[in-house]
Amino acid sequence: MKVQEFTKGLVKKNPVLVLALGLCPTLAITTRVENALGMAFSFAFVLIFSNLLISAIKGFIPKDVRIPTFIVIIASFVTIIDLFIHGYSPSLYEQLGIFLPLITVNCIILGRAEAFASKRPLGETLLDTAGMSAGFALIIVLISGIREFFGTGGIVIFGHQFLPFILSSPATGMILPPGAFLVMGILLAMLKKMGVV
Amino acid sequence: MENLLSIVIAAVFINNIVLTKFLGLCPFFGVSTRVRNALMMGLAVTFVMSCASILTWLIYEYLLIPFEIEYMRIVAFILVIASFVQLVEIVIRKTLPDLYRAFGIYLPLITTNCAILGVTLINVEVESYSFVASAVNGLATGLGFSLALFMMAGMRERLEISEQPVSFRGLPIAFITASLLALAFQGFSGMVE
Amino acid sequence: MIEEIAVLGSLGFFFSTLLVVMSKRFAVQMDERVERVRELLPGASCGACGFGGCDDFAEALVKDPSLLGNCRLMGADERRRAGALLGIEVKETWWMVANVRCAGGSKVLFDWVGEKTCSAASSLGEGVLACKYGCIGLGDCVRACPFGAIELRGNTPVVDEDKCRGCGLCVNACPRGVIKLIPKDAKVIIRCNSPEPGKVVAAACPNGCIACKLCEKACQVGAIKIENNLPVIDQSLCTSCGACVEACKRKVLVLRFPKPLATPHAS
Amino acid sequence: MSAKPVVVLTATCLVWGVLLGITHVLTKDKIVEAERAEINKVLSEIFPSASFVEENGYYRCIENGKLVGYAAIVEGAGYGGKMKVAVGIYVDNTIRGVRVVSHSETPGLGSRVAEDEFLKQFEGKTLERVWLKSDGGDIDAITGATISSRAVVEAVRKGMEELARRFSL
Repeated sequence: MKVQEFTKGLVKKNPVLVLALGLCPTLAITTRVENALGMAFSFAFVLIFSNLLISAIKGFIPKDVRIPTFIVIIASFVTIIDLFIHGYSPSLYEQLGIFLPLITVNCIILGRAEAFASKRPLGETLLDTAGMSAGFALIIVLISGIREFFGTGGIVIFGHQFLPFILSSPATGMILPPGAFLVMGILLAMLKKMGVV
Repeated sequence: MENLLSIVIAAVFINNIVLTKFLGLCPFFGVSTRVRNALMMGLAVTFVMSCASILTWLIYEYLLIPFEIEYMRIVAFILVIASFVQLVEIVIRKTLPDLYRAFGIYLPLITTNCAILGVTLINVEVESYSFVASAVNGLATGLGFSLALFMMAGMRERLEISEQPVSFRGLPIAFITASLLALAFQGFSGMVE
Repeated sequence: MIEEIAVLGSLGFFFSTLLVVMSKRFAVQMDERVERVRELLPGASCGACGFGGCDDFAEALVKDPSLLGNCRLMGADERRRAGALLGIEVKETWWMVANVRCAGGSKVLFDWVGEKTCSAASSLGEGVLACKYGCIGLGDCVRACPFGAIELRGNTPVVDEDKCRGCGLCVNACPRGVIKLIPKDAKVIIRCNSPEPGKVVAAACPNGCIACKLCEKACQVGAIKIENNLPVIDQSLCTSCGACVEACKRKVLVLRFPKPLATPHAS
Repeated sequence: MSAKPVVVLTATCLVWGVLLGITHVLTKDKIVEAERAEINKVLSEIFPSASFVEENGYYRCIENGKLVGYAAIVEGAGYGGKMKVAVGIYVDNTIRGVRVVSHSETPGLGSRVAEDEFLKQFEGKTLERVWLKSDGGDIDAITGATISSRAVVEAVRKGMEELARRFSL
């Protein structure tokens, strides 16, 4: 049963595709694969540590202040990662922009904290959050790959070229909001057709 | 001081928080199946957004800046928003029970609504508005959110009873509708200086 | 360094005291019996009990326990536990279940390309079918049922009687009144909804009742009468012998329990 | 009135206040350093071998000991939102170079104002010539992105006026 806790986050209970959570960052920062990697890393850091802490001290939190306490813990982890990214890679900080602080209210984190971490033991929470962040990372890298390739013609990660610029006039619409919704819609439909979702 | 009208038009149409800034998508897709629910959610979000904008601006101006701990804005703002939403829920449940029953279930949802924290951060950080401007921006963004939610709900109700491929039913078709809506709203961009 | 602690600490302290004080001052005296009763209710808020959902119904129940019978959706033991909680003795009542009074098969006048709902299809002129009272089969009843008790087979709805709780939402959803609630122990049911005279029904649909009165003659106990061109069955007289079902050439009548049922003792 | 909730939330806030304070101290100078590095990178594109002395937001550019020019980073309002432009001028108030530091213009359209081909036109111009061709100046806007082009022009003008006033050129 233990491993299943991890793998369910990847596909069967993928936070974005199945639970339809965390849509805001998924659509907003997936204009470049580099951003997606940065977001995936910081998201995983916050999700795993905050849920672990919540699961550890879930016994002591009285009902009246449950949500404010959870949120202070999550927000503090986000502030820590925010400061570190601001200090160590300003370009990524510029790209992620407002969506870095918004990890605090990312529906997945508080959702998992409320639904899972505040009820289940530490070990399971670790597996669950690791699975969830892996699932989240998987989907946002996939979407940003599609959008960047079609939107700018090629994929550039940390400076070096992955796919050659074969598209002479790229569909810049892909990088704009309508393109984001469209890619997500078609992707969900395909996955539904393949019976994955 | 930014002229207020241009803020309102910008917040509702041009950079509509849902369709161009991608904030508040989880409730946007979750609640937009019924027009009645959408209106209720829109009202609740507009109310909380305006109050939150005022509260957070005051805290930023008179607590964070004097102590030079602006970086703490995330923790301070979200603590204020979460407590404020919980307070509203407690007060409404006692004083207006039927209003509470009408949109009670949406209140806890609002705390995790990215749009609320998003607006408060935009007010103080990205746009650095004055007090009145950020209050007006909070209200206008709430109206923008409700407008997008309302239109989406109208369309999705019609979609439910129209013919569409099986694999597109539900969320996929909702996303494609949202993409068309975003395309339409993009026509507004560049309208205000 | 101290500023962070001071500001965050004071914010936390201020809001937590505010929350505790407010939750005390604005505590809603929920009668805990209402809450316990609410848990026993199915929670579908279908409105069949005549209240605005299970929350209203729970509050009303605590004030007047005899309303318990109104809720058809409760399981037998939940009803007994709720009765015990409210201090009344619970009588088991036979339930109602939905019955689709149309076998389909009416000629189709035109191909409907508009919105796929029965109410839309039946609003244009006299509706899509030659028979003005027949089921259109676009599933308004299926969408209305909170328990998924009705499915469309071909384009005629079929009721799954275990899931059906007789809440009546499908009856209101059907624009042509094809669905009626019948007692669960009804022995013979009819599958036509058209009060038109025989000639009109014969022209429109092969399975419709043309009021030929064969069933009336076949029944020894006189349990079946033709009223308004449709058979009406008195379920208490009927011994479910099936004579009328054989007599009917158009298979309008259906025997629900082929082997004769011991007369039900309404305890 | 049970004080447990009050204690718990305040304690959490205090604990996290301490932890955040520590992280802030650790990263504070790193952030300032990173920001200065960003600015130096941009300005050195305009004055390749100069060093920069900051005077509350405005920079003197010194090349091997000699004052060569001034530079400033100005904020403008583009088509998609805020835009930061760096302006470098010689001592004689003619433009040495212009760079777009950050912008949120529509990719593929407005974003072309950040390319050299558009920015090259500013070099060597004086304040009076810095207008769009359609407004009587020497800068021709990028087709289809007039709002973005005008935003850059206005930002450059604002920068030059500020520098002129501050260093009384």
